[in-house]
Amino acid sequence: MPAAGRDAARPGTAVARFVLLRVVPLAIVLALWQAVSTWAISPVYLPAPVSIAARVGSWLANGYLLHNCYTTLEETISGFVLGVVAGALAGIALGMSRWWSGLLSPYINALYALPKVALGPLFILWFGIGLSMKIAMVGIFVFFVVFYNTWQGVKEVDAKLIQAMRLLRASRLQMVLKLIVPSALGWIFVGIRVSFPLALVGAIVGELIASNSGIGYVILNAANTFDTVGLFAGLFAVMVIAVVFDVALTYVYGRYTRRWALQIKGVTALS
Amino acid sequence: MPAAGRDAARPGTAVARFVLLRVVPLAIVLALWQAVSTWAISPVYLPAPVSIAARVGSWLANGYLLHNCYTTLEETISGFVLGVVAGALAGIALGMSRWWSGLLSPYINALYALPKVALGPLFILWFGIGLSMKIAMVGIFVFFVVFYNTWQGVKEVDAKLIQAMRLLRASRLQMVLKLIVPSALGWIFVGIRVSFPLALVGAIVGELIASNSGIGYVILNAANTFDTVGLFAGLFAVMVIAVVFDVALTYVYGRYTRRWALQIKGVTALS
Amino acid sequence: GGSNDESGSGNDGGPASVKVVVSTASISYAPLYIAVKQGFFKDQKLTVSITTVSGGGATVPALQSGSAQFGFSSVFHQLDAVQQGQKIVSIAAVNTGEGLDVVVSKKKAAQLGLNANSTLAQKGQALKHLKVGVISTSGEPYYVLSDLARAGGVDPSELNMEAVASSAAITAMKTGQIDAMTIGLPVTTEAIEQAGAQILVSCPAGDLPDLHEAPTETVLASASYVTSHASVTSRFVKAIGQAEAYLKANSDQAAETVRTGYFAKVDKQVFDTAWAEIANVTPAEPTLTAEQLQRTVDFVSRASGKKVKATGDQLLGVVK
Amino acid sequence: MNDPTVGPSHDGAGPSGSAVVIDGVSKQFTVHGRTSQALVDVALDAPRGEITSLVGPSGCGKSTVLNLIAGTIEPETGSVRHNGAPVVAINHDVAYLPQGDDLFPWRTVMDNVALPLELRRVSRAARHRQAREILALFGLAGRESSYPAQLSGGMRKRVQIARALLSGVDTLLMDEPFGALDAQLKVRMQIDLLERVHRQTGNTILFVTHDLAEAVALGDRVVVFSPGPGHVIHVENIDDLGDRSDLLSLTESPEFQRHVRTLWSLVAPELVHRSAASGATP
Amino acid sequence: MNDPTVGPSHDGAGPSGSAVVIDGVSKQFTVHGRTSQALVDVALDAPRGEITSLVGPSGCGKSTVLNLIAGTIEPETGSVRHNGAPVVAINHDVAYLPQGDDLFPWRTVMDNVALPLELRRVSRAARHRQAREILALFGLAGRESSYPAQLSGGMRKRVQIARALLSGVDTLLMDEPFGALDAQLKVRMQIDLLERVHRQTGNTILFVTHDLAEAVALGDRVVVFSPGPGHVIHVENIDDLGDRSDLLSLTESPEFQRHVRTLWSLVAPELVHRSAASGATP
Ligand SMILES: Nc1ncnc2c1ncn2[C@@H]1O[C@H](COP(=O)(O)OP(=O)(O)OP(=O)(O)O)[C@@H](O)[C@H]1O
Ligand SMILES: Nc1ncnc2c1ncn2[C@@H]1O[C@H](COP(=O)(O)OP(=O)(O)OP(=O)(O)O)[C@@H](O)[C@H]1O
Ligand SMILES: [Mg+2]
Ligand SMILES: [Mg+2]
Repeated sequence: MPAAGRDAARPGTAVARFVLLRVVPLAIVLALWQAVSTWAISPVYLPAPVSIAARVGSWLANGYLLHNCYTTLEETISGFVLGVVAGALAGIALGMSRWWSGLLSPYINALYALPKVALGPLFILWFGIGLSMKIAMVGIFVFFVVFYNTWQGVKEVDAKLIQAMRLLRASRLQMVLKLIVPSALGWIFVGIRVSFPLALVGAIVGELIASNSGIGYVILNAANTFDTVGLFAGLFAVMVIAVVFDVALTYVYGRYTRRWALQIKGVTALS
Repeated sequence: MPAAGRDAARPGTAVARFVLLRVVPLAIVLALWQAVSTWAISPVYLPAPVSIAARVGSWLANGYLLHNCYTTLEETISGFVLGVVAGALAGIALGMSRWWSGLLSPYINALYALPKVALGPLFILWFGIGLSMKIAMVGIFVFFVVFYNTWQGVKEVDAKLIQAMRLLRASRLQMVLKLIVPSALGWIFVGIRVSFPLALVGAIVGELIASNSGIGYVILNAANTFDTVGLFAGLFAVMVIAVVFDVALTYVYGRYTRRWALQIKGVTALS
Repeated sequence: GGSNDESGSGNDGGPASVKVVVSTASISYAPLYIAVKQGFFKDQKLTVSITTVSGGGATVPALQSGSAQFGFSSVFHQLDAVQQGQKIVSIAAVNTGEGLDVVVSKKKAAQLGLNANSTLAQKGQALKHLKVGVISTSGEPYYVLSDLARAGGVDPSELNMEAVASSAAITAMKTGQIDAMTIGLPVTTEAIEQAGAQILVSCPAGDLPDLHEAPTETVLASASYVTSHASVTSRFVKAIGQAEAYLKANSDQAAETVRTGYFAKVDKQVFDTAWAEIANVTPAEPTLTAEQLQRTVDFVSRASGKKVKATGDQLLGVVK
Repeated sequence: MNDPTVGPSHDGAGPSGSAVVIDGVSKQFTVHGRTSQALVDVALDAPRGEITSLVGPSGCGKSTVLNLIAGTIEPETGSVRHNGAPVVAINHDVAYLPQGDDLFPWRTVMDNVALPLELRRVSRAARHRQAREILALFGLAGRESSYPAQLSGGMRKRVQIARALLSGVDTLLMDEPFGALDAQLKVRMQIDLLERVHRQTGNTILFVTHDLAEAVALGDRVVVFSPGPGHVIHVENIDDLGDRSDLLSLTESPEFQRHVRTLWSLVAPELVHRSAASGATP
Repeated sequence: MNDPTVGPSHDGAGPSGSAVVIDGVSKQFTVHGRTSQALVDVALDAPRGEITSLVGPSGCGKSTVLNLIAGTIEPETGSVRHNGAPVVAINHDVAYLPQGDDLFPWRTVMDNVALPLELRRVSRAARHRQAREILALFGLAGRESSYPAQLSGGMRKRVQIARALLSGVDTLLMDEPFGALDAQLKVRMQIDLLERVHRQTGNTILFVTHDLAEAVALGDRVVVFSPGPGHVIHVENIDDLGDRSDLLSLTESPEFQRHVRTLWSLVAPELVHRSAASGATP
């Protein structure tokens, strides 16, 4: 009596699954929202999805949304890449040296805890009001999260494997490239995952400090004129960017780890 | 020829270590800063540590600082506890159910990416301008970070141990309490570590949205009256709170894990 | 959210405590600060607590949700809210005439040949060459700038505005990132003091005639609160009225009260300069009329080039 | 878990018949999209209350068979039944001692061993008493509060065995339980397994070993696997050894040595000429 | 790493003398503030180019001795010298095959085995050739692109051994290398170890085993440990066995059996009466 195959990849199943897991719940959420904003909450505070969709449509049509998304994405991606690289490097460096981590960790923590919004003037002084200021803001938002995750990831590298590498006379660079990075990848992944939306927030905070385009600018303008529909259209754009990135990232990471962990995971997963 | 003991706990060593690792570098940083703000950057942007210290002193003396710290701490801690508990629970729940995580993860991601600063009006509408609004703000800042870390932590639980628990007929609750939480503790720890400073930032953002006391209010007031020294004194208070918490948290977590992992770690640590 | 009934006890003329939100800590709201410090609220058996919120966008929901009973904010914000169907009314005038200055860096002014004798048209024309820092590129500052631009025959769409946070504006000007700014007092005053700026247009001094006698900053409340708590409302307005009268009568004393009580860290000279302008636009009494408010509405429709879907009537809350 | 529509009576073997029945089982693993056959058409019968040894070269699928019985993996074809019911999910009615380390690193030795009792909500005092007793028996008295990382390899294995023995179920799957133990300890634990676990309680035991003498000394039957892909080539019934309690003299009996020789000839034909002379380190 | 002030000549043993000299070594571990003595006053000598077997009951400190030589832990007292120099930090001049699993889970079998060459920057083609060769020898041909999680227990151990053998250093520390292998494979790999690694290259090997026959069959000397706390109770010199290359007939020689009997009497006195009859599963 063969046990039923789990999740057989029959054609049709995938479509049915997609409908069940994505289309139906989304439809329910949107319907509920429409109902709430029609009957419960004034649309000034929570506009109906229909009107947001209309606004997004018209802003897409006249190029306003894409233009501003482009600005924000440019800031976000540059700062994000910078922050991830710097955060991962710093996390690895401090994870590998107890001396440096002992020395620096309180300063890093103190800097992390600074509310960046309050540092607007310093940011302008150092980076101007243009692109570089927003990139710096994004980079700082991203840096710390990636840093702390990577740091812990390095600390959690299997001691047996460290020992094996050291006995094999691995150089520090080899240690990093061949043991620490692959081993801490799960941690770095979460650092990246958690920090991308923060990167968007960072770009928007930067735009609130000074801007003449970008999603933050769109949101600010809308908020200032009680244009809640516009505000939500801006927020919607942020959400779409974040979700697209998250789905892509999770997919890529999942594919990578599945290669060497699939069998045992598939066998004993919690669900 | 006995090898030199590493880090012998001689009396005096600890003091020397403290001076070398903490006092000297701090003195250097402060001296540099004083020099920079005296000669390089106008104190309007970066006031000298001496004047900040003087302000902190006078604000401590007249109770202004403690009063406002108390407000912010009250908001921070309440929201933090809420966010950590909710985030950890949600992370565990989604980590344990592929179905729920598949269903909910895009929505969670979308909500996470919302710039909370832009949601001020909605927050006021839902939570008023008092304590609960700030607690909600803090909770939301904390929730997501703890959530994502816990979620990944659950996914990384050793499949062999899951299998062992399942064969032993562990209930879902036992699975959570006796396997998942202890195993994902490193992840939850980083979630907590990364989110506490965010909790402070959340409280301050909440106070920027609406407040009549708190560090955010102090900062806002100082910024509005071009009182850079006051601004930095406020930032200093935030830093102190964050660093104290981080040191305490790291200490407690280190003590816990050292119990069962010390020997092998001490032996093969990277540094 | 909070509850409208928190102060219900005061509706019979008895003691009441009210929450007031201010959309920013601005000298414009001097009457409020004076009323607190001089005990005018206490005289009316009102206990007032002030909360600073982030802008007009936060004032309206605070009133709407009952978290606060009165708000000090701009009519322009109210207008936006009312057009969105919010039942928010102005019950007292706080500034009549625009309280914004447009300042320009001296260097840029010299380059453009602007001086004290330049006409409004020349100044408006100069906007074409200026990057102007504003809190927001829509709403109040936009109206002011576009009004000025029109005076100079410049199309408002040609304005080169940069949205900057008010705390960052001075730095932005100092470092040459912006050439001019129109941001609330005392930021512009501080810019003159610190960032080498000079006044281009001073609305408080009446440089923009369109805004003459038009209320710009008012006390807001939700329409329902005004009707359900007529007594508290009228006592509140009365106290504000006393404060405004006091300000007109004892300007120096009033200035000192406000400065030491709320703006102690601001440079005294800067404060005094700003104060002089604010005193200009603070009315002698808070009474508002639909006609006055209509002036503001007209100004907005002219400046924005759009038909405003609200009237002075709708903005006015009748205080008994 | 158990299929309610299929009672034990449909099994073809009575309650005192087979505890585990594997029939026509094939199992393949997919590695990089290429499937490799681990087991093909495996049939196996483990009578209730008896010890079945599984032997065969490394990689022939012994652990895979135990995994199938434990329900942690599923076969492509064929059926796996335990106590009369098909195994379709995790099988809670077996205690499984896997080949690798599966101790909980953050739990002390005591808490690792007592875990099965803890999960069954046995009182703290009672479970500690039981755990302490079995730990003493395994030479781990005084190590109750150590953590796994502080133990030697053989100690860890003993803790694992101790935990499996406290599972409180009637079928034990053990994957090379004594492989990491020194000769002396091994004999002690083998005797203990026979006595305490098997004879006193009547448990069914399936155990994998690469020590052919051990397979004969402990097993009521020895199932011999051959690789490429894994299948059963022989079942040796060990029913002529008489009393097993004296393991040491047992190994000297001619029947014992004959059995061992047969197994050697099956798993390592080229080494068979010496299996008579040695081959037994129970 | 090596102390430059202490040349090999100070060692008391010439270059063809001892590769490893341990003298007066004590080691204790602190568990919950309580220290427990793992080794006390251990002296040990591993002649260059020879195989030294370490045997003793579980927990007596065999792995600890290897760890000391590898420099992953430090003794409280006494000295550990390798190739004439004191071991004060990680000892890069040994290849260490620890008792537990230390494969890199995200690397394929090929990349795990070739790792030592990769770290020495051997070209990709050359290292793959070497790895492929040794994998084939160990019966793992065709599994090069599997990941460790996809291997059986014995396969993983073989991968680990293969990796250790590619380390390119002259001293090998092996902690129960063949414990998880079936009889046939074990003999094949033992022969291979003797031939390829030892006789052809003259490497020094220290290896831990709980199989006394294996200890005698492979070792030039067998060091016997006793627990509580760990110390050396006997060193058995195995110099009368003649040619070892025929491992199988070796075990039948009376000298071999005498050695094994001696060891049995040391590690398990109560079992000694049967050590003559069996005891050898090389
Ligand atoms: N999760 C898995 N993914 C892919 N292949 C697997 C997996 N588990 C086992 N295999 C393969 O199945 C075959 C049988 O493995 P199994 O572990 O059952 O062998 P074994 O008989 O227990 O060997 P050993 O004595 O070495 O433990 C091997 O070829 C192995 O590579
Ligand atoms: N990291 C450690 N922390 C605490 N105690 C340890 C540690 N490593 C080893 N020990 C203790 O030292 C003693 C010797 O351990 P070791 O691993 O050397 O034994 P062994 O002879 O290799 O045993 P086995 O044959 O079981 O592998 C044991 O009592 C063990 O508990
Ligand atoms: Mg196996
Ligand atoms: Mg050991």
